[in-house]
Amino acid sequence: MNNEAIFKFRSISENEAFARLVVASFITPYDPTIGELTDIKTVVSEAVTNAIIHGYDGRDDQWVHMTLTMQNNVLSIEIRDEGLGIADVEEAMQPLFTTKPEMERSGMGFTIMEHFMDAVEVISSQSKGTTIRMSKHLASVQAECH
Amino acid sequence: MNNEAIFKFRSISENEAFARLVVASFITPYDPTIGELTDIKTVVSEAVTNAIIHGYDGRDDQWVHMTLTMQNNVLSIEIRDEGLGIADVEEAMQPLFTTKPEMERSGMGFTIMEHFMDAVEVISSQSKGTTIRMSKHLASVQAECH
Amino acid sequence: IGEIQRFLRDDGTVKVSRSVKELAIKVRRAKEQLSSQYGRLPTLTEIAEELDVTVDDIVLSQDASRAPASIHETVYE
Ligand SMILES: Nc1ncnc2c1ncn2[C@@H]1O[C@H](COP(=O)(O)OP(=O)(O)O)[C@@H](O)[C@H]1O
Ligand SMILES: Nc1ncnc2c1ncn2[C@@H]1O[C@H](COP(=O)(O)OP(=O)(O)O)[C@@H](O)[C@H]1O
Ligand SMILES: [Mg+2]
Ligand SMILES: [Mg+2]
Repeated sequence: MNNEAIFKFRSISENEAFARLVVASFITPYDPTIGELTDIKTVVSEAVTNAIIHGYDGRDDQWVHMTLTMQNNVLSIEIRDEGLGIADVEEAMQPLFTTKPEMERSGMGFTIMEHFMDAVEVISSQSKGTTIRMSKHLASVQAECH
Repeated sequence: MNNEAIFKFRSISENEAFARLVVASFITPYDPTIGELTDIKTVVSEAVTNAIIHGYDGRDDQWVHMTLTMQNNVLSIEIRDEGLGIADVEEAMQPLFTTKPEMERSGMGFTIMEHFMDAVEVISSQSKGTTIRMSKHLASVQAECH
Repeated sequence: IGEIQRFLRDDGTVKVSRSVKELAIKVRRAKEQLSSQYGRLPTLTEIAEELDVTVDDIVLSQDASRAPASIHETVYE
């Protein structure tokens, strides 16, 4: 069973939990393992948090966009903001790099995404915003679907 | 805390469960009772099922649109399809009225929506599609938010 | 990161469907118990606290089985 869902929601911090639960709801019918589910929820939290606190710098009246697709057991997640953008993507993706050390950010968001997903692509342009595209083959998901 | 989320998903029958979970996820931060949650999920199931089986007559490559807003403890849900539309809305909303008796439809979808929600509005035009707007005051939701 | 993943994953190879079913049973019991205790239906948070699981888990567990019977119950009760 292939599927596709496209969303936008307000850039309030509560929507980190909302987005996480939406993704869990999207993949639950494919019956992943708890480990896969936890990994994916973690990754979505990181990307949505980044959009809200870095992209929109805490402005809570903006839109965060999310696209979910499932095709042949490959889950793709795109999370996009129309915020500040990233000056140097390569630098931003380094482990421990953060521009908000005062907020006790760990600088590990991108590292976690790269570790938990099969592929991560970051497209960003300053003052236009940032798009994160990630995908993962769900190994535990049966080819035959319910 | 006010919030807003807009989305669309494919008209496959599995997305009835997905839509139900998305709405549950949306209202979870407001800490509803289990009873409120069940009522709202039921209503969303009915409206999404209608969009898929009546609006799109089972075509699974179309979009079902859903808009959720929470404003001053009032949850509003809009579910829209761009399908066949309803010839006579008043008649369609009568208890037990169904155009698909052969599918063991109960004809109670609209009746359930009207029973569980404070307000239900149906806008439909033939071959253009159907929009259902519903709202409900969540009594258990605190004015002060978490 | 491997550490983080192992920490987060604890019991990670169990299928979601199984854990959801198990939790659904506990939720039903907690719901009954808290309802009689409070004289009203408990909220999601109250159930999550009682069972020491996240609200996310409760939400997902409530959807494990689609039960048309319950629609009937709620409408006609
Ligand atoms: N959506 C975004 N918009 C703007 N900047 C971002 C975005 N996502 C990440 N960044 C930048 O990349 C840095 C590293 O991100 P991350 O690895 O998640 O660490 P952290 O969020 O802890 O700072 C951030 O500090 C920020 O400067
Ligand atoms: N989204 C829709 N598009 C077209 N027709 C619809 C839609 N929703 C409802 N209807 C019509 O209204 C009737 C009554 O709907 P409902 O009360 O849910 O009963 P049931 O779905 O069991 O037939 C349906 O049989 C159908 O003819
Ligand atoms: Mg981060
Ligand atoms: Mg119906």
